[in-house]
Amino acid sequence: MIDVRIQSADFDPGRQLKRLEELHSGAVASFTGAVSMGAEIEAVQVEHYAALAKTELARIAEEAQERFSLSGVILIHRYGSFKLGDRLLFAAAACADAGNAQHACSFLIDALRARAPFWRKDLTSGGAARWFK
Amino acid sequence: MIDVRIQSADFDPGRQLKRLEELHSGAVASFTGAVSMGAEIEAVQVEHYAALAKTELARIAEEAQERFSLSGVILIHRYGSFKLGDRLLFAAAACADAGNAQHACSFLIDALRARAPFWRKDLTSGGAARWFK
Amino acid sequence: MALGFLDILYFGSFREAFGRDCERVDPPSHVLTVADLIEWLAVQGEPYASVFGDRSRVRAAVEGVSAAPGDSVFGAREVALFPPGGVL
Amino acid sequence: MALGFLDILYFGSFREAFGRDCERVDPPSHVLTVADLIEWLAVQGEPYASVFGDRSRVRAAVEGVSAAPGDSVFGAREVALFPPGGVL
Repeated sequence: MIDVRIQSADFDPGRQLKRLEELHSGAVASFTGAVSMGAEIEAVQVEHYAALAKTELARIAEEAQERFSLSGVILIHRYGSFKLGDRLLFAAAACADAGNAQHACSFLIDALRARAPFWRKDLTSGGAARWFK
Repeated sequence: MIDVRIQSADFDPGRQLKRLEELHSGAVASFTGAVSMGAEIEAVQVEHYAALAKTELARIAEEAQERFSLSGVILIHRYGSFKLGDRLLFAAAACADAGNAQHACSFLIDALRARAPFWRKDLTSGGAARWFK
Repeated sequence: MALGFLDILYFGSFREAFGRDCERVDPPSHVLTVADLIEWLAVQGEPYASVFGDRSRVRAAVEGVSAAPGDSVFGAREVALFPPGGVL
Repeated sequence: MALGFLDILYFGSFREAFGRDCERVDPPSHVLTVADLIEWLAVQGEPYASVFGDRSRVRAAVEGVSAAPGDSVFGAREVALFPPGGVL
């Protein structure tokens, strides 16, 4: 099972975990990334390249599934406007092997960071805007 | 925040994730281990050494928090009787750094496997019983 | 042989630097790869020179598929150029 | 000097092999460490010899705290002996 979603709407990590648990593979590893405190960030804007995001995230999920023998992969990446605490992305993997589930989850996050065509702009409380990283 | 629980009751991974998300650290990594399909397992029994489990799991959580600068750690380990799909354990970490959250989660699982005083006995559909590993 | 018109899409800080999200260009016939295209754009004055000055900070996609510097743009109708992304 | 009575707790396959979850023993005075205790038990016939035959498969805790082979059992009232655990 592979499910890749690119959306502005929020999602429920618990519900996504449940979908993977229902595969009865044994191990489910997940990662949720959100807008964190600190650095005086008031708001975050994320733009994306929709056509490329779709193909690239699907590729990343397929690579992970093959490489780590996963029974399930879920990737969710949001775009739009965010504030403190808002979820930005979610990656999760189900596998018979506990180590593989975790390695897959790390692979998914590393791949998203390196290849996902999403650009984040932070708006500080001082009114300044700066591109992330 | 450190929360370590040793219980026979089930738990809700989504609810636990939410508790860590509310720390607004940015990254939350989790792992859920359950009784998986295959190997003709009909039921699983897990016994534990309560006094040692309490001290050892608390130590593991503290080590992870210190080593990976975590803002939150949750460890839940169940004992008792289980069937296919039942959750056995849960580990999750919240951190400002995405990589650290994931490394902490792997550390927690590796440490549980090496040090948690829980013993699992598998009862096969053929009526045989065997100690796990 | 000319490539003909090519739409270039910009994202992230590139979009901001150019003040637009796309432009139609007509590159000369020696522009055959992603690297050639960037090379050619970089000599079109500012803000091109600044934006494309550090080639290691330029990513590309051809017809919506991720592309390396050596990949062909010959016959392509749409090439996207953008900085490295990531929200974490 | 004798240690006096010592309660030994067994878990997992050890409990099953011994058919009980604890026993009270009175080890000789030369038993000062976890390793000494296992050594002494291993020569008490079967099933001790079999259960403790492979020392690398024996873990211990003294008074509810994880203990290494060299750790003292002197004065302890309770020592647990068990195989490696783990449910995954």
